[in-house]
Amino acid sequence: MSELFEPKIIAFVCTYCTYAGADLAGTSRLKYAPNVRIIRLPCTGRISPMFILKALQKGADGVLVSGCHPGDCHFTHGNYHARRRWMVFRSLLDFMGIQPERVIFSWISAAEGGKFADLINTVTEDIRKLGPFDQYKELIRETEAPATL
Amino acid sequence: MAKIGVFICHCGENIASKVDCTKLAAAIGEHPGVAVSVEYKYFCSEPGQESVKKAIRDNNLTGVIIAACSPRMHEATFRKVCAEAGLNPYLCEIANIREQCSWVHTDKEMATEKAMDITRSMIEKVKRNNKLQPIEVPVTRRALVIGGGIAGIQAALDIANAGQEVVLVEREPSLGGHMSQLSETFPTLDCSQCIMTPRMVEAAQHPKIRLLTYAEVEHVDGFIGNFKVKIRMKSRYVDINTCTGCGDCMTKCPVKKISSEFDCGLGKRTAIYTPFAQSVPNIPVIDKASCIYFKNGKCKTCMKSCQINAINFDLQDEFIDLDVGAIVVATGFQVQNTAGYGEYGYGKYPDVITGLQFERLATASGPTSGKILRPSDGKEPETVVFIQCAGSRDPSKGVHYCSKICCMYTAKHAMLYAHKVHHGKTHIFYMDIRAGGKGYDEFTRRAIEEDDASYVRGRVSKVWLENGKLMVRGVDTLLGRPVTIAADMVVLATAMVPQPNAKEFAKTIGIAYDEYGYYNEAHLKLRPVESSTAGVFLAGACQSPKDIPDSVAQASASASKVLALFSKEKLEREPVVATTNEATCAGCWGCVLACPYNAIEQKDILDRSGRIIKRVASVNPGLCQGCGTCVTFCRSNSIDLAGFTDKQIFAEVMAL
Amino acid sequence: MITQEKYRSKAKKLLAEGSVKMVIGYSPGSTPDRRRPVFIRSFDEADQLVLDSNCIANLSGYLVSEGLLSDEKHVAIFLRPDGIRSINILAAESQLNVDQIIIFGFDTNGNEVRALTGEHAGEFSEFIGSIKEHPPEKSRDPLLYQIEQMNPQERFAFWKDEFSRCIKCYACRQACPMCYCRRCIVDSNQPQWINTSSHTLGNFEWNVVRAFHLAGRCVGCGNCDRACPVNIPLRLINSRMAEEVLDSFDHFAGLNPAQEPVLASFKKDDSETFIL
Amino acid sequence: MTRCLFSNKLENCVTLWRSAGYSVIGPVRKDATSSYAAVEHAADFDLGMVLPDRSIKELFFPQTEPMLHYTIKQQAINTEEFTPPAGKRIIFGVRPCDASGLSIDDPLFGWDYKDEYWFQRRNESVIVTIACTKADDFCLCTSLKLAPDSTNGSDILLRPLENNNGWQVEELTERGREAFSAIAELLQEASEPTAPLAVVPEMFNLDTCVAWLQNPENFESKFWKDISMRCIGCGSCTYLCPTCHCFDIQDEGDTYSGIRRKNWDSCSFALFTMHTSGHNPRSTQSARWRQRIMHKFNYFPGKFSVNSCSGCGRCTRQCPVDMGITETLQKISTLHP
Repeated sequence: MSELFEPKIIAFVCTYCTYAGADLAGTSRLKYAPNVRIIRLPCTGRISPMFILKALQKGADGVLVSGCHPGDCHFTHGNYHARRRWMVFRSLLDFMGIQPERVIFSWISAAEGGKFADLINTVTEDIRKLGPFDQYKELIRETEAPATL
Repeated sequence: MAKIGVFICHCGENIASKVDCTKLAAAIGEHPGVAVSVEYKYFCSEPGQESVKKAIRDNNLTGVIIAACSPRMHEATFRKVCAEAGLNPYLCEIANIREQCSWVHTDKEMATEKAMDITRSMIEKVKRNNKLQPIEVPVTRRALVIGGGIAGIQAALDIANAGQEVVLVEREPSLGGHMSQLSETFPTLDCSQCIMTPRMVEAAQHPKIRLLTYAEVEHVDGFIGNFKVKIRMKSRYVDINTCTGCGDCMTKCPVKKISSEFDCGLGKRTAIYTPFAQSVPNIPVIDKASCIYFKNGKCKTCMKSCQINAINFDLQDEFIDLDVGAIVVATGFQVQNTAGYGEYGYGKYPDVITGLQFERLATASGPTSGKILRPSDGKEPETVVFIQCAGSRDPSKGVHYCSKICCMYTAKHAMLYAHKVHHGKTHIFYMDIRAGGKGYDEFTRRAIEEDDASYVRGRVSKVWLENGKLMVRGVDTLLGRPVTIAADMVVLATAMVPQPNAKEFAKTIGIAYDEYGYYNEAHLKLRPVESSTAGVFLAGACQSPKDIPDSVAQASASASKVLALFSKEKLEREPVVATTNEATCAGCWGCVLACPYNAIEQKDILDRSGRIIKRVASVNPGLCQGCGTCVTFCRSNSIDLAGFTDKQIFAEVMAL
Repeated sequence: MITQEKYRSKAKKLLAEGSVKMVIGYSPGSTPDRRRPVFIRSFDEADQLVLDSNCIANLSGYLVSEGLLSDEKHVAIFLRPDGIRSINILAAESQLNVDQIIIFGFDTNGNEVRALTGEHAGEFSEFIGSIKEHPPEKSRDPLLYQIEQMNPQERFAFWKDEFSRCIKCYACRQACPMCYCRRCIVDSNQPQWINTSSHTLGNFEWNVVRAFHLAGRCVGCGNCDRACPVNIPLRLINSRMAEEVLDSFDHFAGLNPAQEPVLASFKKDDSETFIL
Repeated sequence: MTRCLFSNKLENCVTLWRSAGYSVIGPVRKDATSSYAAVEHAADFDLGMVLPDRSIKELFFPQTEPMLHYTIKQQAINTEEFTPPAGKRIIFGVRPCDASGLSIDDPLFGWDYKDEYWFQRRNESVIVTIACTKADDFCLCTSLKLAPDSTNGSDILLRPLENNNGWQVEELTERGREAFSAIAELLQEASEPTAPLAVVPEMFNLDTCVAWLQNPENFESKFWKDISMRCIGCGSCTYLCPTCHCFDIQDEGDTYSGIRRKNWDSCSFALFTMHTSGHNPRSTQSARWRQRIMHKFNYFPGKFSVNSCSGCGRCTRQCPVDMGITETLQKISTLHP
């Protein structure tokens, strides 16, 4: 029996909603998979597509991006801007051959600790099924290899 | 070289039971740049805090990581600890290994792994933290209130009564707004003028209020605590300081047949006029478009009639520049133009009128001295049909929303009519009766039960004239059949819509608005009286349809926000603000568009001779709220956000 | 030839009367089928101008060369419809003032060249709107369909292969009228978001980020694609992004000089079916 | 009678070379581009093209080359160097201009510090050049005092036979002789005539150009601005050039470890000479183009007595705005020195 694949997932979240939702999951003592590493940003508007690329470069098998529900943004419309960028970036990644299942977007409010825990579990499970992102890791390995010719 | 101190908190058993803190401290001790890596039972306790301070001093630490509970718990605590130990408080970061690690995981090994990652990532961030200083913004303790209706007056009085200066600007010749046009007010049926006029006078005479009527805000610059406002004083052609308000000029004016705006066209006024008898100030203005002198260069009858020579046809508009610290926007609403409802015959049949016109008919000081008379022949109508939602909740007419006040005022109209015309009959076509509010539902019940208002649930399809009667064709959806009522008068409960120039005016003051032109609050639920721009507050129907109690409540809320702002000489703000790199900015202004707070301005870079070399974006730290939306937009990476810089986030990711 | 003569004499007239300081156009190149950009400053040089179906390059990028328009004088330029769209975007992004630009608009069909009606960018808005509504037939690259048919692994492999060739010469960026930044993000090294080395990872990051920066701004002029010395089909990525912003936000880049940049604006009811 | 290699023996050659421990490289067309790349079979060669899109230089000086690997632990940094790949190789079907390019860069890489990455590959590579019978509008070797059958930089020169069925073999160096001794059994003595060489017209008088460039007064000439106005500052000419050799050292890595790499760089880029202060001594594209021409035909020959151009014409052939060395030198040759 092969060992269970533990995917590496990096999450970028806004501090006002999703980070607070993750805290709520903690104070409610909900249990979820330990595969996600969270980076806290002030707002989804601050989350650059560049972050996603760097997460992949660090060997992430999946990336999660999450913030306040539309209309609830602490900064009134940072998340509306983010939504447009994600729409475009997501379709770009798809066109480049990066499965949309590896880059997940969600709205999680400060009250949705349960949703946060559930989502982490689902995403971890989904990415575990997809397997490691070998194709990208091959690119990373290539950068570490000596010249061939 | 960085000397980072990492303080790993057990939080009793809360962390230590799921994260092997000893192992964590040992692993973190190996991390590049870490000088101290220690664990302790409760770092938030007094001895815990002291040990952090001591470590900072003894090791000359350049940054501190507290690996403990969420930053939302104790970030402020430990920043203060750092400051007390002589370290800039912004060189402290929290690694959240409780809420987001020990509390949510069961496998100790994996939780420890995760805690290591979280801590390492924060170490790499804190290495790149900058010594930030809180931003101090001086506050000019003077408020500008725009709009002299009930909301504006209330806000102005509340602020002034607390001892702060207020400048109250009204664009019409008199204070009063829409409320001064009303007859009685629901749900108590007290006379609008009776409760309004004392407030108007109080505002005008208040030593802390500077009243500027017939004036408009031309330009607003600056930011919270420091607005610079330019106000245009429209010329009245009457010297406001000499005029005694005797009214001789109005009596003598030969142009008497101008349709009165205040009376909604039901009454007449002269070319030199005050909008209504109780105007505040009671000083007339000359309507340049109707005045014979301005048209033909001859007349000046008013000037001759004025015994104190207060009239001067050469007066010009003047401009006043003001420094204010806060702005209350209370610019109100307007009644929707009913011309869009051709089927109701408004404009075609004189006896089809709006609700506001009905108010004028019902007012004792109105054109009919309070008698309900038909505009066409001055006869008393015996059957009146009221049509609710004549505009509101009608997407086909562009108004999706409920105007909120129409159900109540229509019930009031039916009652007023019943009280004045005892044999009269009222029919009210309605979609729903929305009577939420203190005493409101009881009020509509009274209209039905005591004043015999006949409510018909359904829409009206057509109004036409037949044998001197207005035939109202509608449907009674409860009975499921069409009805036709022969009426003597039809009253339309027209929608409340934003002022015609609402959107342009929002741009002038720099606040956000919705698709209709209603001004947006910073947060619909939690910050309902603040606009999206810091230091600008909202009151009354400029934000959304409101009745008098709501408008007054919001005005007082705005006033309290202003007073809170004025309670200190300087504002202190978190230094999480964006800055631009002027050398690399390409001047595409995407950030200007993306900024929710209008905090980014265009700045000219000049050479020594004053010639513009290039234009770049520049962030006003007084306005910036630190969301970072601009940073992400910038293609050339020419904006960064203090506290969440590109370098910091990059390092956080690269440490994972 | 008729169009060429028409514009030659118009160029001469404008230069002679001093109403433009320069005409940016095409002149014969080093082989019979090559055309090279030329900058005509006096009317006696105007006979160098040629206009035929080989005039393909989008010249609008030259307008934002440092200092060219800062004297507020007028410049005339030969532009195809995509070039006019570029001008509109540059104007919307405050990189130039359209009033300073006299457009010699043209389009080709096979070997036939026809002049477009209008002189200033704003006058072409209706025409550009008609391109949005009725895109030319067969304008979609067949390779796009092929790539869409692939599964993600195959697509990734396809692009990996393409990008492995990239030599990071940045010809795509330099040839693009939209790449006017004073400092490109790839040249920003604190932090170094995009690996500058031309290993496949660095190449992948570069090309993805460039495509994202062009989303909603690319007009599909093909300058990058033609400039690429190793023939990476960059047009495919950019046209896929153009389709995306058109489908999602009804945004057709360069419709008029006042168009709001698609990624600096939003609608509250923008689609979000993909967000959990 | 001369020694000839016939095309039908080429596959056997490849097999023999490979079994003798050589890796075999040659012009290959893959996807939309052509370059010198490793092959397993003679059929993989594309010997019909004028010359590959990409020059031979990347086989000796790759576009990105890892130099060392570093790791950081606490305050200590450990490094470990990469060495260039070892192993003999035969590069077959090289164009004379590409081979010349290698010999042009030899003194540069060996001048003060001997670049081990370059020389190890040079010492282990056998350059088997085929003289050109075809040229296109962009070829300009003759203008650079080279020819379609120049032997600079080559270990073997092959002259195509008239019937296009093989080549006359001319062994130029010991390394070449050694490589061809491995296939001696496949070579035949024959007296077939060779095909006529490609005709490459001379486009300008190089001496006139060099004289103009050497005149200090011309450094500030308006000519530079006029000729380079349409230059968009991309690096394709420098990156495709067989002799351009500028590089940059980059560290790529994270908190814990990283790699120092040697990457191509280009004098066409504004960033190339940008100072940390923001000042750029070559602030305009015309200054950058002038530098490229001056470097190739004035400074480089001043130091190494050879022009830094072998006349392959790739700069013009691939230029997105149809510029290049040919046009510039043609125009200079018409100017007064």
